Amino acid sequence: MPYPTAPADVFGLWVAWLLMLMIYSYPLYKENPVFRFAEHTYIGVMLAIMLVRTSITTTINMVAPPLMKGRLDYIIPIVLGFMMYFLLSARYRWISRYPIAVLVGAGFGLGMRGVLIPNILNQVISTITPPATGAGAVDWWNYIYIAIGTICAVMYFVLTWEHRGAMGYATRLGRWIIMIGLGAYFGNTVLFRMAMLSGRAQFFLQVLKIAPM
Amino acid sequence: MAEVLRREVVYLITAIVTVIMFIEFFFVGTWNVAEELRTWATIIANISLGLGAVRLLSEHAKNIQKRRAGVWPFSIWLWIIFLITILSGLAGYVTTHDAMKNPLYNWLFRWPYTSLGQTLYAITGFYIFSAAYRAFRARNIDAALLLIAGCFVILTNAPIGGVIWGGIPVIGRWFLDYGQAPAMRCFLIVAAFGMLAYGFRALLGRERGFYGEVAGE
Amino acid sequence: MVKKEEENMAIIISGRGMALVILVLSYILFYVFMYLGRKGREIPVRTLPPMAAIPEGIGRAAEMGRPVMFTPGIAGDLNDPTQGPQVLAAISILGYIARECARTGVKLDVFMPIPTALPLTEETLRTAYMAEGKPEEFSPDMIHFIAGQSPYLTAVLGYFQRERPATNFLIGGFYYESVVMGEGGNTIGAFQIGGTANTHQMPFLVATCDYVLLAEELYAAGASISKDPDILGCLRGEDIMKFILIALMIIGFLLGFARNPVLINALRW
Amino acid sequence: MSEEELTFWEKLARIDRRVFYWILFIGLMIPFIHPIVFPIAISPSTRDLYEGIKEMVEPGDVVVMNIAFGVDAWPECMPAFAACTKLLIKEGAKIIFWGAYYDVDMTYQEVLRRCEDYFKNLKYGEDYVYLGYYPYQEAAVAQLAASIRSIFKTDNYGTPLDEIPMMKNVDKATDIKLVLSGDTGDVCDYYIRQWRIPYGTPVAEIGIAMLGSSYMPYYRSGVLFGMSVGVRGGAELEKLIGEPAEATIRMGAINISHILVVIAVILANIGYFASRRK
Repeated sequence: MPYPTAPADVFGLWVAWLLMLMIYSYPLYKENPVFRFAEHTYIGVMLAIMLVRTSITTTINMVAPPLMKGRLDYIIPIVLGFMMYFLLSARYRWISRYPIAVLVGAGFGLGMRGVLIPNILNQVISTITPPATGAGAVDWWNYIYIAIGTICAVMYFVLTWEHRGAMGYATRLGRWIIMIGLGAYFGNTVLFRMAMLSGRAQFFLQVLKIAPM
Repeated sequence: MAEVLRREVVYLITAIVTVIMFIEFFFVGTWNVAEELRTWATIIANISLGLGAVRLLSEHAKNIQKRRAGVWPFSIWLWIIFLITILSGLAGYVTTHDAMKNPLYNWLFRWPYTSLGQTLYAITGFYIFSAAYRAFRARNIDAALLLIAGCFVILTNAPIGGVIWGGIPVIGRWFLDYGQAPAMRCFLIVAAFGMLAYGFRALLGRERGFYGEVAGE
Repeated sequence: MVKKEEENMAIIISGRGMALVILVLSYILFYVFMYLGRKGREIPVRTLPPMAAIPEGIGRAAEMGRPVMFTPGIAGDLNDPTQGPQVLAAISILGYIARECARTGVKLDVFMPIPTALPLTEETLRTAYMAEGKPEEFSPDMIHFIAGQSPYLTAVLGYFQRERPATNFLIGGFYYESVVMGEGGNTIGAFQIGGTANTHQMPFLVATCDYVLLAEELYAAGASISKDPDILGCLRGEDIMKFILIALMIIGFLLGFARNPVLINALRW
Repeated sequence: MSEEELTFWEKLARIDRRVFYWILFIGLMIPFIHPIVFPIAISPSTRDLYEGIKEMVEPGDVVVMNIAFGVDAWPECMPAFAACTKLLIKEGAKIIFWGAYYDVDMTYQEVLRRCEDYFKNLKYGEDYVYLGYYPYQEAAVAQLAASIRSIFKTDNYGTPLDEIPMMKNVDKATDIKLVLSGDTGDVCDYYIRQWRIPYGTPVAEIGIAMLGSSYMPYYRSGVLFGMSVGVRGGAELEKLIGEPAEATIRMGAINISHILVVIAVILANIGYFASRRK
C-alpha cells in the first residue's frame, strides 16, 4: 500500500500504529489499561464485522437467489438456524439440538469420508512407493527411513496392547521419530511467525517514514 | 414422547445426514440432497453467530451493570464501538448492497480491524521465541532430538545458515523433506482412525458426550 | 459426478473402492469389539497421563483458590470435517472437567469462540453440575463467547493476567492461538493440559503444556477415564486396523525393493 | 532457590522473556533500514511449482488463484502470491481470483498493485476476473468444483458470469487448468479433497511456512504438484522469475530473528546444564 495522503487515511494509519503498540504492550510489558482498551475495541469491531459479513451479507446472498426462484426448501435452513436461538429459553432449550444435529452429521459425514483417501490410503501408498529407477543409495535410505519410521510411529499409538518386547523397542523408536517430526515442524513455523512479526516491525518504521511504504 | 424428541430424533438426524454424505461419496449417481444439506449447514452456522453476539453483548452489559472492577468502562466502550461498526455496516448494506461502501465502516475495516488482525497474528513471533527458549532444552533423548531437528531447520530456513556452514541446509532440508515425514504421516493416519471411531459411535448414537450427556453414564 | 460413459455400469466411483473397504472393515471391527466389550470382555487400555492429570490440575486450582480455564480453539465450526469432531471430543472432555470442578467447588471459565457449539457446551456444563448435585452453581455466564480468532486470543490473554487461572485446558481444534495461549499461560505459571489432532499445532502444545493429548488420543481420552465398553471396543478395533495397515506397509515396503506395484494398484482401486 | 544463589550461567536459563521480546522486535527492524542480503538456494518444492506452471500452462488456459489468507498474513503470503501471478501472466494464463477471507477485496487490490506492470496490458473480464468472497468451508469448495455458478452468480462487481468473456465455457473443476492456493489455514485440504481427488485438477500450495510441513506428505505423494513455503518460497520465486522484491528484503529480518532464536536456545542449554551439574 502506498503512504496515504487523504486526512482520514493518515489518521487511520496512526490509529493502526497506536493500536499495534497498545497490543504489544502486553508481551513487552504486561496487562494494562491500554491493552485492555485495544482488546475491547477489537472484540467489538470484529463482532460487528462478522455479523455484517457472515450472518447478514453472506446468508442473504446464499438464501435470496434460490428463494426468488421459488425454491421454498431454502426456508428450512433459515428456520433451523433460528432454532439455535431457543438456547436462550430455559423451557425450549432442547430445540436447539436439531440444527446442531444437521451440523454434526455434515461434519462427521464429510470428515469420515474425507480422511479415508488422503489420510490413510495415500499415506500408505506414498510410504511403500519405492524411489524411481536410477535412484541412488540416499534415496533408498530415505525410503527405508520413512517406511520404518512410519510403522514405528503408528505403533506408538497402539493403546490397547502393552508396549513390551519387540514392540517396546519399536514404540521407543516411534517416539523418537515423532520428536524429530515435531522439532522440524516447530523450526519451520519459526519462519512464518518471524516473517509476520517482521511485517509489523516494518510497519512501525513505515508509519514513521523511516522505511519506504 | 418428549424424551424421544429430545434424544433419539436428534441422533437419528445426525446419522441420516452422515449416511447421505457417505452415499454421495462412494456411489455413482447424482446426489443433490447432499449438496443441499451442506449449503444448509453453512447457512445454519452463519445464522448462529447472532446467538454468540447475544451472549457476548449481554456479558458486557452485566459487567457494566455490576460495575465490575477494572473492566466495566471498557465494556461500555465495547458496546459503543460495536454499535458504531454494525450500524455503519448495515447502513452501507441497506443503501448500496455493499457494507464496504459506507465510508465509516470502510475506515474501521481498513485501519483498526486490519491492523489489529496483523498485530495479533504477528504476536506469535514473540511467543514462539520464548517457547523455543523454554522447550528446546536437552533434558533427555526425546527433548534432544526435538532440539536438534528444530535448530537445523531454523538455520536452514534462514539463508545465513548456509553461510555459517554449508552442511546446515543439507541436513536441515533432510529433516524438512524426509525426517519429519514419518511423524506427520503417522499423525494423519491415527487421527483418521480416531475420527472414524468417534464418528461411528456418534452414528450409532452411542457417543453423546457432546450432547451434554456424561460419558459412561 | 465425473463418470465417463463406459463406466456407467459401475456402482462405486472408481478410485474409492478401497476407501469403502477400509470404512466398512473399520466399522465391522469397531462393532465387534464394542459388542464383545459389552459382553464383559476385558480390554486393557494404556492410561493417558493427560487425563490422569486432570484431577491434579483442578486440585491445584482448589488449593490456590483460583479458577480453571477451558477452551477448545477456534479452528472450525461443527460442520467442519476436520475440526468439528475435535471440538465435539473436546466438549466431551469438558464434561469430565466440569464435574471435577463442581465437586471441588472450583470456578470454571470456558472460552468458546464457536457459536454453533454454544448450546452443546451449555448443556454439557449444566448436566455436569446437575450430576454432582449442584445445579444452582451452574450459570451460562461461565461460558464466554468471543467472535473471531484474534479477538478471542486477545480476550484470553487479557483474562490470563486479570484472573490468573491456576490450570488451563487447551483441548480441541487449534490454530495459531495455541502457541500464544500456551506461552501466555506459562507466563502466569499455570498448569496446562493440551490436546489437538491438528498436526500443525502439536509442536506448540507439546512445547508449552505439561501434558498433551496427541491425534487419536484426543478422541480416545474418554476411554481412559470412563472405561466405557463402547469406547474401549472402538479403540481395540482401531488398533487392529493399525496392525492391518502396518502389515500392508511391511509387505508393500518389501515389494518396493522388487519394484512390484501390485499392492499400490490394489490400494488405488 | 532464591535469586542470589544463582550463578551467572544459571541465570541464562531464566532470562525474563520480555528481554528477548525487546531484542527481537528491535532486531527485526534493522534490515528495513539497512538491507542484509545473503544468497538463497532454491528448494525442490519451489522448483517443481515453478516448472510445473511453466510446463502445464498454455496461453489461454484458465487457472484459479485462491486467496485463503487475510490481510494479516500479507508479509508471509503476498510475495509468493504476487510472484506466481506474474509467472502465470508471463505464461499467458487467464486468471480467476477468488477468496475465502473477509478482507479478500483488499488482498486482491494489493495483488493488482504489486503486479501493476503486468496487469496494465491485460483486460479485465478477458484476461483476469475477480469473483470475490465465498464462505470458508469445505462444502463451498466442493460446490465450486461442481459448478462455479452455484456459488458465484456474478463477479464481484455484479456482472453475471455468462457475460464475462473468459468465463463463457468455464464452470467446473475440469475447466480449470490448475489451482494455486495461498493459505493460512487448511483450505488447500478442501481443494485436495474436492478438486484434486475427484476431478484430478492439479493443485499447488503457496501459503505460510508451517503448511510446508503439513503438506509435505501430499507433495511427496504427488497430490500437490509443487509448493512454495512461506516468505522463503516467495524469495525463491522472486529469484526464479528474476524480480527481487519484498521477500528478498524480508529474508534479512528472517536471518536476524533465526539467529536470535538459536542464540537463545544455546543460552538456555548452557544454563540448564550448569544448573544440573550443581
